[in-house]
Amino acid sequence: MSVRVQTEDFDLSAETEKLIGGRRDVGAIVTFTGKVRGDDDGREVSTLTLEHYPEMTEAEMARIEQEAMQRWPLQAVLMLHRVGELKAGDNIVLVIAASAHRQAAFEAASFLMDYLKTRAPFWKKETGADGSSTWVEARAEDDDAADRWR
Amino acid sequence: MSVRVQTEDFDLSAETEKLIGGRRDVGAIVTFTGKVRGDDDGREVSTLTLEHYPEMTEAEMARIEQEAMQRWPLQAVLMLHRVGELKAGDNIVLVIAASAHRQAAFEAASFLMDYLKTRAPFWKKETGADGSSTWVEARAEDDDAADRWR
Amino acid sequence: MSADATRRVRLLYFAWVREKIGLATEDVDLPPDVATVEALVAWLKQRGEGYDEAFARPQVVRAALDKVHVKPSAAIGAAREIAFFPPVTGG
Amino acid sequence: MSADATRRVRLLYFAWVREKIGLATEDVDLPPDVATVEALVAWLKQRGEGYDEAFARPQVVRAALDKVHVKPSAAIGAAREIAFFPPVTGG
Repeated sequence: MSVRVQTEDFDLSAETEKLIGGRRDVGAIVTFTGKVRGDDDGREVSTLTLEHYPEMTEAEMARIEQEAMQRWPLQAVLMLHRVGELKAGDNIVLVIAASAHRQAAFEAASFLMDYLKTRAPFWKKETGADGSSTWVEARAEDDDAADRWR
Repeated sequence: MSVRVQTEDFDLSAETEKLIGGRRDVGAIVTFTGKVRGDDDGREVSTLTLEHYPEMTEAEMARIEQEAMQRWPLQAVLMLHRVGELKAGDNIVLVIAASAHRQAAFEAASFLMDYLKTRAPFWKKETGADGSSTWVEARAEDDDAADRWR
Repeated sequence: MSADATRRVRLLYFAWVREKIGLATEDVDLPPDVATVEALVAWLKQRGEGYDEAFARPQVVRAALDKVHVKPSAAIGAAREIAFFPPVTGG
Repeated sequence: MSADATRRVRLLYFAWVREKIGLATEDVDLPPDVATVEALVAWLKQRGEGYDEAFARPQVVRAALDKVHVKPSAAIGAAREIAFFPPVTGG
């Protein structure tokens, strides 16, 4: 299992290969990539700034991974989150879950994202095309999604 | 939307980029990669041969994609299946679902795999380390998984 | 075409159905009384040992008419291509 | 350390909590009667307008003690680092 916070972009194939390349016991790999949308419910977004709480982010992501490893028979897990200034179309987050069978991989990846969205200390600030900035508000449906796993 | 049957391997990043590169309206991309495991419930697998029903596979995969597009707000979908002779660790299948939000992408990718597994006319033959061959049997749990979506 | 004329159709076999029958494809003249997929299976079973073995558990073998999944009770109708195969195992 | 001694802790603020307070981090001497996270919030609110604004809806602001999420009622105990931030919005 592995967690990372970085400013640089990531490559889906390279990260997957690094995580499970050469293994013969992995039958199913689910990846989730989150990207900056150019339009957030009608508001045009030119940049998105990701702030985080260094050390706590890694600690919290490690706790989330640990919980997933206890719930599902996973062979490998990666959570990678970018910080800093991003623009529309850029990658924000990558989650990879690998298992022998597909259901565990799908459920674990979905769980990891739900928990990441509600527990890992990241905050998004949107800057619109007009230059004005606003902090993205947490969504109740993200809490509901995380509550599914209790 | 896009379906493909091919003997060649595929690259996760290249396929994702080809499908949604440059788009600013995609917020969530879920990929599923299925791989040949070296061990199928205790039996060592040296090669896996994938047979299919040409034309029907593409037609059925297109119908499955169409159904997913009707059920979820998807911006792009890819289903790619390899045929021919594969070995342990090789890629078999790739599904990509892209949406504005993550839940649609997760559900659609999971649905696409469940339907692919029970409806697309592919058959697997395993050749063991001892040279003996056996057709893989369909699993009741795959039918159950597909039935979830009815 | 009169009601009791035979009609030529193409049959396709896949995976172990193909192996047991020993053919991947063949063209046959359908007798006029073979109107459904299950009637075709019964007719094929009498054509030889390989067919009989392939359809030993007819409920296990799946069928498609012109590349669309159908149930055993489906009418063959005007289909030109009829395929028989085991439950699929791709993905 | 006697029961009524002050104790130095580091406070961290993130996102709009940081912007309203105008500081990312500060070291403060915790009065002995400030034993819980919510007591600390009440104490901070009296330190100035920025703090008062940041904690205007105290139930919205989240807290962590030594990098672990806690509820407002949590005892500060021996924590060295106390962070306040809005609900998280990563992913």
